[in-house]
Amino acid sequence: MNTTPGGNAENVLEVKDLSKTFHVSAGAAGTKELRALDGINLTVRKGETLGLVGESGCGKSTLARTLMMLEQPDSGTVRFEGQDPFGLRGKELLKWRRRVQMVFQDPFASLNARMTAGQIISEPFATHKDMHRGTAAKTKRLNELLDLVGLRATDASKSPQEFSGGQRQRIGIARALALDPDLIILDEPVSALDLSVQAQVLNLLNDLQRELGVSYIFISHDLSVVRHVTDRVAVMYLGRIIETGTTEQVFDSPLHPYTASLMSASPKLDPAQRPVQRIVLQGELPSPLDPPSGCRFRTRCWKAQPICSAERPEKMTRNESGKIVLGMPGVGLDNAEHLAECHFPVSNPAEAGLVRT
Amino acid sequence: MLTYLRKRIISSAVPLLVVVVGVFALARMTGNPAALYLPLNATEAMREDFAIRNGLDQPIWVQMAQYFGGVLRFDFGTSMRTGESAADMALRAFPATLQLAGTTMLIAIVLAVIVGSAAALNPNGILDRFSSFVSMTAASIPDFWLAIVGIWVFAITLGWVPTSGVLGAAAWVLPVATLVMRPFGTLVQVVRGAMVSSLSEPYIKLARSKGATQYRVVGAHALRNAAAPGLTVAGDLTVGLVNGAVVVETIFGWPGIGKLMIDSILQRDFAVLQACVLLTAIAIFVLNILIDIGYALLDPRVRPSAGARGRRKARNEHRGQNNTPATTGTPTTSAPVPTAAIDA
Amino acid sequence: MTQIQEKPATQKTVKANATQRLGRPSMFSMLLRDKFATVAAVILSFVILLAVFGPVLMGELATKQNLMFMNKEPFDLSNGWAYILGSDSLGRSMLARMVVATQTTLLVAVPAVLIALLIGSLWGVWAGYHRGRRESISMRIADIIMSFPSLLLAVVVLFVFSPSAANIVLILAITRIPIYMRTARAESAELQSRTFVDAARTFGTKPNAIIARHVIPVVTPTLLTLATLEFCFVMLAESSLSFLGIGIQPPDVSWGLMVAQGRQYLQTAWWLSILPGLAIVVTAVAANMLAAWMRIATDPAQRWRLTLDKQTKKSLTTVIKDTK
Amino acid sequence: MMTEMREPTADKATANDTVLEVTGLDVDIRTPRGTVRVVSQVSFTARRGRTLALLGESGCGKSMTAKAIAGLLDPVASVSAGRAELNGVDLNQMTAKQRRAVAGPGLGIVFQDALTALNPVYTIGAQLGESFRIHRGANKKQAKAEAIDLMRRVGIPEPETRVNSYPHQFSGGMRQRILIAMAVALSPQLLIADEPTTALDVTVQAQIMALLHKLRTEDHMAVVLITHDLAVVAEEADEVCVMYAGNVVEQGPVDTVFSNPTHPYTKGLLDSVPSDAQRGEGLSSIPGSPPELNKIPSGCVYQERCPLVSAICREERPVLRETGVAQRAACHFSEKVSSAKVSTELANSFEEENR
Repeated sequence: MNTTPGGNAENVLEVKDLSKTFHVSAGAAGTKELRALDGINLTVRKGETLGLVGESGCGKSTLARTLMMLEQPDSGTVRFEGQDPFGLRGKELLKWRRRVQMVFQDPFASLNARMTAGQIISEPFATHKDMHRGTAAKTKRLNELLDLVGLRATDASKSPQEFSGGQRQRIGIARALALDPDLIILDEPVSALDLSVQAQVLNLLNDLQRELGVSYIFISHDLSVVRHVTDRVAVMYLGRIIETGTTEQVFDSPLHPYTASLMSASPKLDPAQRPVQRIVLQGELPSPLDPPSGCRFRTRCWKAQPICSAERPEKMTRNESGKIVLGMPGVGLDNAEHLAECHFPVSNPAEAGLVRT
Repeated sequence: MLTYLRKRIISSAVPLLVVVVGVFALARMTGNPAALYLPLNATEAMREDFAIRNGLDQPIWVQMAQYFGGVLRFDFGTSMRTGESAADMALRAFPATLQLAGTTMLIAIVLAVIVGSAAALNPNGILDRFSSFVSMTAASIPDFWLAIVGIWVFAITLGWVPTSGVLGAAAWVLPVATLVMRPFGTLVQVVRGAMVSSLSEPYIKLARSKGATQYRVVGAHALRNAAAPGLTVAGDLTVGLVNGAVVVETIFGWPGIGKLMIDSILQRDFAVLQACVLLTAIAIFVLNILIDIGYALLDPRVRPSAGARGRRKARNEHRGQNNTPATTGTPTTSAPVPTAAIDA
Repeated sequence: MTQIQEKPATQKTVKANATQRLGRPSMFSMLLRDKFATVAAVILSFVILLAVFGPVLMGELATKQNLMFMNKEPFDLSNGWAYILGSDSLGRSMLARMVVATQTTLLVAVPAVLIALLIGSLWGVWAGYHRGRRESISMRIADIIMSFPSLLLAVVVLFVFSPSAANIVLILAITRIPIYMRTARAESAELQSRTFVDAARTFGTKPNAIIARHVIPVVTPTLLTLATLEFCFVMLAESSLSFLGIGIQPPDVSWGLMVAQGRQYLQTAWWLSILPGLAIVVTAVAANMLAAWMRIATDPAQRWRLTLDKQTKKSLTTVIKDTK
Repeated sequence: MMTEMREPTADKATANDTVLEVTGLDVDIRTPRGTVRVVSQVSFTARRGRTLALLGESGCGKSMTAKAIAGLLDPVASVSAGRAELNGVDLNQMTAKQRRAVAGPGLGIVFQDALTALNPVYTIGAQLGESFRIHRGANKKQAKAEAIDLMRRVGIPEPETRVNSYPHQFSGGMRQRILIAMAVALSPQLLIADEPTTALDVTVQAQIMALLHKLRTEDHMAVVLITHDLAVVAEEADEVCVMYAGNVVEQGPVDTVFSNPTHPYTKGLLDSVPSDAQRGEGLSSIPGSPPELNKIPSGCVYQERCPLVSAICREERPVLRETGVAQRAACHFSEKVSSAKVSTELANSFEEENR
């Protein structure tokens, strides 16, 4: 499935060089710059689930909030089915809002305890009055949504405290579906849930995608969940996307050393999947207030060379025969599926001790 | 630390200036005080002369410029009533109020910390009920009525203490007792609340896991964390104390700055009024700075290295938490039973 | 063996829980549960009735001077029910004057609290929600007002603009606005960062709609509780002003004024000061207790305490006792 | 930088290296609505140099069990039955003074969320040194020196300067190292780690797990690891106790239990973990959610969610009985569990019926 460069009917969302800087006051020295997003490039295809993986502080949530227009980016473009939402105002903006919705991590904090489940799910209709005119239409739609997420019509009058974590997350999902969106951003949707309930919600999300054809951006730090749910994956580190590709490519033969260390570090239930040698990164995540020059991972990378601190690495990929192809500036590599930003990428999985030979 | 101090002085100098200018303008609007000081049959000429002598004939902003010019040279103008320099009168009266307020706050803080901590340690115990009862009554009794009842009982019927004046320790008992009720009532609830919340924090479990004795857990770990919110509220209460002082000084004839201010208002003695207001405002301004420094000492998170935002955030958190006046729970339902996690 | 030790108490409260699920237990039933709050509510309603109907009933009794009855002892029925509380230095009935004073005191305290509540809360919620410069400027203004003793400010202002009831209400309201503003700001700032508010933003809800739907319902109970507490504080402030001679001016009468006038007769006629003062204290304590009850009744996390019937309350106190 | 994968210590468990013996532990919580049993008849043994995992979802009583052993229960909770013998001495019978004497030298505990577990107003040096001041009467200077050694031992860079910093000046990973340092300060025989890495990222988690492993072998401590993460148990623990609604439903060596589970709940959990095998299709999920602790049914605690439920399960609560080599489970039909791919087919039918 190749993607032709430039706007493409097949892409729900295209993000080019998106950057966002926060000004943080740091003691007496006035304010300091925190580059939360530093040139993000991202595409989401119709009906696809794109995974967004990274540790805390890498900017996943800031990216989600910016895509939902809760934060104003400094530079870069966002194309939503060819339309730039940041240029819209008033009515037009409101119309666009229906097409992208969000599900939040904490099932307890994302629902207002003083409203009933029915009111919470139909809250979006209060702002989009033209969607379902009249109470009859609203109740019909409400019952549809409750059924879609596996809740009963009688649950509408209950208040959030009377539901379990899993059920509350279903209410959050129903609210996100209320305006019939094309894209839903799932910000760590199952991280706060217990294992047994997690599986139920993941199945629900899967069924909804098959039934409604909605695309997902699935943000998570839990690699086993991402591996199970996503079609493509983007790995973030300190505000930059350092590797993207299909889930198999990124999980089984990672190009970037950081991705390799992530795959190796996470504990595995199945002994066969455990790495021969586990890569344990030294040191701590550098502070985003003054990120390392050149490649941001160089301070913790075991393959770092002087060039890594001098220049920011170009995008590169691995061609069919497994050889590393370096993208020269200007030579577009956009048609390649599996990309990473590194001067000395991981040549093959065995090198990172990933595969038990 | 210095940059932090410099910033702090600038940011609270503004309220000081506003208050002084405000009072200056307001006082001038009460019309011409000549009627008070000159005999009724004073001729027009005498009124003219009085106005010129006191510079009242100038337009208001000229008077203000003259006044503030004088202030820079520590000349606060002279009292129309006694002819003395306003600054001397204010400075002479100030120590009396300072001592009164100081002793009262000291007693209030010490008692509040002891009673508050004890109340937090055994919820619904006698001390807990006593402290919520005291803070309830303290917030409900007007201090002037309390003073009068005090005089009626202790001075008149029992005759243990003089009805007014400053001489001898006995003279201090009633004024301080009247003044201490309100700050103690509020502070004891704040300390109790802060202790209850800090005792439920995980670092208390950590301290216990190291085998620390109850004394060390409460004294070193819990109390130190409860001190910061207490300090913020103590600051606000001291400002409130000046209110109380005005009334108490009037009743007990205490030669404080509060009484001087009321007298100078009633007799429209502008210079003295402004001097008193300026002195009180400066005192409160200095007090706020001391509280901020004390706060930074107590809670390292708000130290300059934590950045101004951290500092304001931490302080607002505490102020937001504790600024509702005397939180008075009725004795029976105030017990902080932790709602069990399994509450259906 | 069954897992939980069923005690008769729990069966009864299971029924109580059932009512809870049908809809919140009515405020009234919760009021009756707490005997302190019931007493407080009765006293306050009596005071309000007195304020509304009192002056009409008393007619001119409060102002009729009767030189025969100067400084009469209270509680001696010989000279008729009008002098049950004794008489003042001009022979006027204390009972009648105190009833008329109730109206003046409430006419000052209630509007002052309402004005301060309205302005302070809306300003605080608005500042808390939008944060940034608007919040810091509003907080600086609040600090200015709070950084100066309110009584002195009132004294200065009232002296400049003759001390009429309207002026007193205005000055008392202005000096108490920061109290509501601080609480409203703190709560609104915390609420605006909550996830369910973010959710509302994602489907395009306007800030004012968010404030109305999510912030105000949460902030209102806390502010109402604060207002009841403030009513007591403002009443005390008014009586202090009257005591200092700059509050209510004769021929009007207020409890504070009566205490001031009775001061010189303390040796001979103690009741002139003590009785009106007592009226202030009783009303203030009632307001305080009602505020304490409201704090619990309006807080969903604490509300269960008020739904317990006597039986469970006994087991609650045993739970507390042996936690020591 | 690359560390060899740890093989679980397979040496035979000898009697004399039993550090902690817990038998029939019951913990009750008093609420205004009656007393609720949150831990019921829990028994296990922690041996020197080995890690025992208490595995279960939230609300299963694993943390409550740990707090009961460490004597850190909230006032409303209390141990109502059972013994917890540390080196032969029953902790539950100890007086407060004896308890304090053993807290530190005998038993250490690592909490989950380092941000709230460290006292924000004291320096790290003071808090690390506190154990030495309490138990060894060290003065301020000695305590600080000990603190610096401890910081170096757990891998905190430049300990000499950072000893005077405050908790909010450290990252999540560093704070967790400080908590671990505090727990092992007086090299206790038993270390209880309550979800030590749940709040941490994957790469930092690997560092902390490696550190815990190093310290366990160096001081040959017995470790009780509380967690809900099956993968962490698979890699770090030697034995496991699977807990559900306050009861131990299965226990035994990790490899045996995970490769051949004999309780439907363990089986259901293992199948709920998204692993490579079922990429894309639906996960076999356990229907419903854990019961609230004051509504635990009589009979088997898992009956409401179990695909094998039948009449006997509703009346009689199964007792832990031998179901494999050193493996025990509390189920009337444990032999039926390991044969079929139990949770998927029956679970779906179960879900239809209860929808």
